[in-house]
Amino acid sequence: MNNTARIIKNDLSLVLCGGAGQGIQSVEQFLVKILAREGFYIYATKEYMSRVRGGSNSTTIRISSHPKRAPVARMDILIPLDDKALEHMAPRLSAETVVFGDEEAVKPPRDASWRFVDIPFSKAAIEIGGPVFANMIAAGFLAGLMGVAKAISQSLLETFFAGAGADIIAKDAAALERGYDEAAKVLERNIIAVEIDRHENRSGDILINGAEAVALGALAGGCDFIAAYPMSPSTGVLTFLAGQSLDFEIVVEQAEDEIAAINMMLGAWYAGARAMVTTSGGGFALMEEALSLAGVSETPAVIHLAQRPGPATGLATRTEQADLNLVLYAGQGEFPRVIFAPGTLEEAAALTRRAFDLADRFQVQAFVLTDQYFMDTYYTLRSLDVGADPLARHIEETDESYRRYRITEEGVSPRGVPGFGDGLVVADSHEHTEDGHITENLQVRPEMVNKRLRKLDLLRQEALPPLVTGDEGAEIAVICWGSTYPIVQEALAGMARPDVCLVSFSQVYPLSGETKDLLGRARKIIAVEGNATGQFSRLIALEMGFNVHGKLLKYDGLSFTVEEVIEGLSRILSEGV
Amino acid sequence: MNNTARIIKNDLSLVLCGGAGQGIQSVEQFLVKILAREGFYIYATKEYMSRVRGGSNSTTIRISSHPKRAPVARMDILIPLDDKALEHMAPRLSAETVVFGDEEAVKPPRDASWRFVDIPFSKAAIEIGGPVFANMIAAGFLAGLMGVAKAISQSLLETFFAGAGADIIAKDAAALERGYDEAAKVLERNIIAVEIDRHENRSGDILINGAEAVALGALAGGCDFIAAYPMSPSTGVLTFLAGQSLDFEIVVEQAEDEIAAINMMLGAWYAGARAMVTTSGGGFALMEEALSLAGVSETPAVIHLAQRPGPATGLATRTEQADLNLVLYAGQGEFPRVIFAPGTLEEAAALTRRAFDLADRFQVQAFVLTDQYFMDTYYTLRSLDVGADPLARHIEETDESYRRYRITEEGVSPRGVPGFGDGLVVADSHEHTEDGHITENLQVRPEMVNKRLRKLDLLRQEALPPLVTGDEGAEIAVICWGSTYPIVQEALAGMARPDVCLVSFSQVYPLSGETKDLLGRARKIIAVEGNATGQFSRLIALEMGFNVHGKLLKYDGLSFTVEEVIEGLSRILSEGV
Amino acid sequence: MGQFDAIGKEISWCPGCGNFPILNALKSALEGRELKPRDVVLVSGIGQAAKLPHYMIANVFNGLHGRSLPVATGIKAANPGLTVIAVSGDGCMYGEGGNHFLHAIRRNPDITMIVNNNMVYGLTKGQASPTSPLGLKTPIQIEGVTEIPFNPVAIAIAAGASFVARSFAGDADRTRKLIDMAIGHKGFALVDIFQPCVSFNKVNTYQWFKDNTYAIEDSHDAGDPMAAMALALREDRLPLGLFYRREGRSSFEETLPAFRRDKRPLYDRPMDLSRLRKLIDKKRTAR
Amino acid sequence: MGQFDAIGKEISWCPGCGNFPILNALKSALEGRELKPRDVVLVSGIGQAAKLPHYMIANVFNGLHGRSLPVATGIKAANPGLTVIAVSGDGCMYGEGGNHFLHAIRRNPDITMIVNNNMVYGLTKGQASPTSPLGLKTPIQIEGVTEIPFNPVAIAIAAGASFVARSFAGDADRTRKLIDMAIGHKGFALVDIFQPCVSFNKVNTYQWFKDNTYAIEDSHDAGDPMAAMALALREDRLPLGLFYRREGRSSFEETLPAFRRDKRPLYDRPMDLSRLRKLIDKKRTAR
Ligand SMILES: Cc1ncc(C[n+]2csc(CCOP(=O)(O)OP(=O)(O)O)c2C)c(N)n1
Ligand SMILES: Cc1ncc(C[n+]2csc(CCOP(=O)(O)OP(=O)(O)O)c2C)c(N)n1
Ligand code: SF4
Ligand code: SF4
Ligand SMILES: [Mg+2]
Ligand SMILES: [Mg+2]
Repeated sequence: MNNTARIIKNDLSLVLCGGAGQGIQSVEQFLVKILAREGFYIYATKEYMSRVRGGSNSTTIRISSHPKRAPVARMDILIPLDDKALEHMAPRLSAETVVFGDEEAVKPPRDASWRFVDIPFSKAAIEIGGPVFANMIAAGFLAGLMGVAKAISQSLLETFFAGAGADIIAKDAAALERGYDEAAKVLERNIIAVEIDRHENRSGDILINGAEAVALGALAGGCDFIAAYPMSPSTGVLTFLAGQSLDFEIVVEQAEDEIAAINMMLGAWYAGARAMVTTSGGGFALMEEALSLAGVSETPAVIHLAQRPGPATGLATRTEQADLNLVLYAGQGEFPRVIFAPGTLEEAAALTRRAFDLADRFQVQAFVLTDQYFMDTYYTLRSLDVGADPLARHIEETDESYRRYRITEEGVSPRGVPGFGDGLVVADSHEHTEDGHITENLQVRPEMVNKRLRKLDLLRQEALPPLVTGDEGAEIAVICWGSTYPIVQEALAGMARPDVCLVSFSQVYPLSGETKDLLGRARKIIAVEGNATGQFSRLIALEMGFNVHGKLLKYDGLSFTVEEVIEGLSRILSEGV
Repeated sequence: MNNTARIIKNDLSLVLCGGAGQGIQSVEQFLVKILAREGFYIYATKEYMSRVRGGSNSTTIRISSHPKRAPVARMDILIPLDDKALEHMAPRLSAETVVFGDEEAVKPPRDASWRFVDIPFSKAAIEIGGPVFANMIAAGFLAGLMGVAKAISQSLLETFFAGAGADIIAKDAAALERGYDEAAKVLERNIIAVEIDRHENRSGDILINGAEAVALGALAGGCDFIAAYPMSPSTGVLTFLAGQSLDFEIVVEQAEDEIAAINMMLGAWYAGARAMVTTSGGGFALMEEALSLAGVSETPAVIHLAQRPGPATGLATRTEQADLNLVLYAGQGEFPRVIFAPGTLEEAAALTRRAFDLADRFQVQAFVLTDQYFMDTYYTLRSLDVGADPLARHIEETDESYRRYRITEEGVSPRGVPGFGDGLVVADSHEHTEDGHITENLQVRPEMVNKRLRKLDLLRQEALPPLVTGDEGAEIAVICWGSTYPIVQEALAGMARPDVCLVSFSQVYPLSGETKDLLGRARKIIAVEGNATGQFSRLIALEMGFNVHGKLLKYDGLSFTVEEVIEGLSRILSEGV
Repeated sequence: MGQFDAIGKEISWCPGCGNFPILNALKSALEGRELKPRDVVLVSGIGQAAKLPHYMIANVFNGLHGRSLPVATGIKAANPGLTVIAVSGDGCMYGEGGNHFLHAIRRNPDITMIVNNNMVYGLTKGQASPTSPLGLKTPIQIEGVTEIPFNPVAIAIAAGASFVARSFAGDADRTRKLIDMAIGHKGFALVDIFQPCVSFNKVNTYQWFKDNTYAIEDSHDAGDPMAAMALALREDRLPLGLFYRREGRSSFEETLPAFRRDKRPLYDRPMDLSRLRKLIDKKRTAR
Repeated sequence: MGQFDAIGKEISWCPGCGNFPILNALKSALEGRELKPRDVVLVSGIGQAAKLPHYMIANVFNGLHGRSLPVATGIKAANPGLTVIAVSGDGCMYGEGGNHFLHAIRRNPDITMIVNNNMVYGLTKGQASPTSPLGLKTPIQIEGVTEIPFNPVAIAIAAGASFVARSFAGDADRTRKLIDMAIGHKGFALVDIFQPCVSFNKVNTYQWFKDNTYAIEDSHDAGDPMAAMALALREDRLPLGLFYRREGRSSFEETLPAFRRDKRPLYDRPMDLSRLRKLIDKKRTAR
């Protein structure tokens, strides 16, 4: 145990751990808000069990003077809130960690290799009015440690608890105060010193999580209809849009099951809405037949799928990237689709918007593939681009000669909607004639198949290229997709290997033609993926003809940490790939 | 038009065409039975519309002195039964075709390039007692043409219509007789001569279609439970097993939907049954979540999927091979599976049996992937192997220490069933501990993932290699899978290209290691597939690293014909691939 | 020749099929209501009955087996001005689609659900359907149906449907009239129509339906759920007519905030980016 | 300490959750029937209620959200000697699983269906379930539920269920007794149990259920479907007890030819290849 002051410079990793219902989330939200206002860069993510009370959940908050957007294993400060927290966090505890906790509640071991500092969170809470106030003591304590002026915290407290009774607010204020007092003592005792530059002009950043970013992107895409069946970790998008349904006049419907949800969405698009569903792998598996219906009937569709570990129910509140194949090959028969996998919150908004646009323009099914880690991660952003102009609606007024599936060179037929014009809009699940009626004419069949498949070429032309971090001509290319992007990026930054560049994909299908050039330059390709079989590596091999020489895979239900990626890549690199 | 006698030697292609409800099927069944008894090799296949009455359907029967197991475009004889038949068959009519029909009913054009011979099927039927008897006149006519002794036809007639009223039987007999008379006249007029060697010892061959072959294979696999929801073209398997349910004591249940069907199957396997479902692409799409449940809970499953053209409803009664990807990647999350795609009826039986065996031994999900063409095709077989010994049931009596998911080196845990022994059998859809209980222990997670994935190695070791027809060392390898095998085989036999061999796959996943050697020898690979995107070619590229240089694809709803394959391969070969 | 008539269309039903008179009844009900084909959307699933929309002039969404109701709901919620009619078979609506039936009733969108109930799976050639009578032998139910027939009328009433009626295809006038009333009803309206299948159901023939049905007495109070239920549970003879109607309940679309201030269909609304920018600004952490 | 008690198991329900008394009632009903854990299979879906089997000693199949009934049916049909109990939440059984509910009733397998009905989606944190009361506000139903609550008891009776009961988790004795009767009933038996969710349903609390339920009078004739229906449709106060029971109907397994001559479970039967060879010989075309 090390008793000299621990000095933390410019990048603090702070962890709160306790049971569901213990109020970690309030501490987190309070802190994150106030620290963002102070001008720090803030990043937070959490991991939690599939239960409503108890268990062990944790939140990791990074407070930094430069943007950090990835989870680290390292804990500079840990606040355990109950007696299971230390065991739960054991794999991440190190000699560097300073643990602040209520000795009686937390029961730290005597022989720990890390420093434990007794702060009477629980005892003091009971004095104030009950155990529930422990979390505001912790909030005050941490705000104090970070040097936030007490008055600022107090004023946030009032807006934070607006609506609560005066008595509750008074007690929370007392708890906050008490936290500040404890912080002052700790600072006095020179146990820890936190030195992180503030950026005055950053106060005013946008603070959102992945679910909000997708939902805001949907609004930017003109979403006016969402049907869904709740399923972790995808429900946040539904909840957010439900919350906006009055202001934005969105039709929000919780369906009886996923099959109903997607069929409602298709009905809505058919009638001219811009609709989406949000689900996870198991829910999406149920939607596949209707995806195929969207394919044959050329009904646009936007599907947000937040991945979690499978098979089946798997780990309901954990993360994984193992539903890429599911989405790539979903639905009987053959038809094109487009799949985005945002790596950053900015991308999540922009790509969800783009999903609406492509679905509408090409009458295809567009996926936004995220995961639990991404949904539950938030950080500060300077701005969020929602497009300069509203997206056009790609429908046209019909006349009597209208034929829904007119064969055109590029494969897209003008889309009419019922009631808009004199034409009739006939959409069909069977193979059909140009006017949408069921046919068994076997000459028409291949023409219609080809028409539908031609749209894949259009999607290919519009495909977004991967992003390169580092030297484009580097010998070794590390590839990743979706939510792992900022994690691998920070890891590579930490590794200082000029011979390695990162090629990260936020569009995973169809792949941009530029991929070939970008990866063609590398002598070796290493993939980082959150699954057990390297699904994206296989796609790269299949679509681009490149072999992936090394794979860093993770499938224990947690996202990668920066340290894990550094360690894993170093190992692979040292093995000469 | 050619008026000299048309002489058909050893390989006759006979086509019947008419509306649904016109009794083509009776003629076909009658003829096929009687001709098989006569010692001919018989092959028959049909194409039909998705309706119960009317439309235009046709059956092609090949009668030969050597085994033929593939459809030909060529029609030596066409019997049109209504005025739409000639138009329907127009693409296959040629100067070689002799058309026998009732001039008034069929309305042949005056300027046809083929020979039309007026046979008063309809008129004579009305004289006998009504239009329904036309089909028995046609049957008698054809039996007469083929030189079947009248007495033999008459005796079959009685067993064929056993149960019908005496009056009906008498009229059918008269119709048969009338057909023989007409045949005698035609032979007298020297319009046609059919010279096909009979093989006395072949009389007694087994005559079954694809649906029956799968169902018999299921029985050979010990199937004692089937749950299904009707869906063309997969229903034949359900119907056959339902017909046997009393004799074989099979639980047969028509479920309310496909989701119920597969969940019932899983319940049944859990309790110790050997169960299956039968469905088509759209029905299977609905089953995917439960497939994933089977994967995580390591519940065996046998799934027969008869493909039809998609997307969605597509062409309900037509054929395609476009659900390979669907099956390969079905279900959220990652877990192994095995996929068979029989090319012959013998293989259908053997591989369905094998599907039960592997599902049971390795607690995996085994697929038998067929298609409408295969289901509706029948021919004569000398024998059908159902195994020398009954398959063992891979369950064990449990004791109190029993843990359903005990981690073993090879990945397979001993399987107990409830009520058999003192142990408790706990199956779970979540990630679980060895004893089957829900867990959020993130150390257990990867162990269980790895355990499940290890079973893929076992499946790989047991994988059946592809079959090679022709010279193993040939420069050019043509590859095909599933039902196309006999078609491509006959085509290649007709092409006389010693530099080309056929490598046909009846197991499509996982691929046998021998594939690499077999395909490695070829300079060029050409694939023949019944889909638009070359799904199997992509799998070969992905799994084996071979490029497929040329593809012959068909997706108009019909199976390939021998002529089409010859023409297509010749074109590809002449283009230097 | 009405505006909903598709002239010269080849119809693939069997001659004598009970679907023909239902098609006619639907067309004449629509004519009678003076609707235009462009304002009507017919939604169907898969089956013989589900082909019906292809034989009319109207907007059509012919979707998946069992899934017509959610599609119809989505259409209605995106454009409440359309007249939306879901029409399909008994297997489609009560078998594969049973869950949507239950929940569409709860949701109460202003759509009409027409079920051509032939008590058999027609298109797939004669397997039992949920409404098949006990004992019906089929190639799958070789010893006859043993599962209790699905009683759509009773279940709809129990589930709280706001309009529940039953007709018989052989009774053209009643069928037209009930369809007309159902379209006129605000909210979810079920019209279950006995439909002889001449090819696969040799038990429930035209004659059988004539012999086993009767018109609900004028004295029946369609506002009384228990009276409606008593009729619905009758098994000796099957009542035809309006079993139950409850007026005044808000339709699904009426409960949607999206149409509270603005009655335009969703496709006809401009996108407002400034509203979105304001929302994003609310996510700023500035003091 | 009974044989069904899992000692030392960590239970992940919230303190005070209505699932605890239901777990106890089920265990004591099983003890009371002198069943052995090895002969009992608990089948569940996904949700808070669906975790229940993990907290007992018995055979367990914890499957997918909404799909416990078909799994239970498959188990029972493969081994009719097992006591099969499906237990899950209201969302699982009546939402995602609604179609199986309807058709399991028609099929009538001898299984017990227990629904821990908390009128909310617990595990996914508080969205409305099919049984949520009108007006309940949730993060999704922000203006309150507008869809008519699903009435499982009325629908089960309308669908022809052979045993329909309702209890309240706060009434331990009744719950145990009704579960016991349901297990004893030959055929499909529904026990819907009002279960307070202390975390997400602040309307339907223990107190609310106490105030709004009452025990069905002894005078009620549970053999009379119309009387049962009248109780089921009551909305002012919700009756608890046995609504309806019909005895004497064959269970699904009893109708299966597979068990007519041979009572052994399927796993215990040898395979007979000679029978198959004979069948194949029938397909020979020899004269
Ligand atoms: C998911 C799915 N399952 C099965 C089918 C096959 N199928 C088509 S129609 C039909 C049943 C038709 O019965 P019904 O709905 O009563 O209509 P009918 O033909 O009797 O009018 C079935 C099972 C399908 N198309 N899709
Ligand atoms: C196919 C599928 N859709 C959605 C979910 C997510 N999910 C899990 S539990 C649940 C609802 C739980 O509600 P209920 O069945 O009433 O059980 P409770 O938690 O209230 O006991 C949902 C929607 C899932 N696991 N699977
Ligand atoms: S099979 Fe039956 S329902 Fe279908 S068209 Fe023929 S008569 Fe009508
Ligand atoms: S959330 Fe509700 S149902 Fe779930 S455990 Fe807590 S109290 Fe029980
Ligand atoms: Mg029907
Ligand atoms: Mg619930």
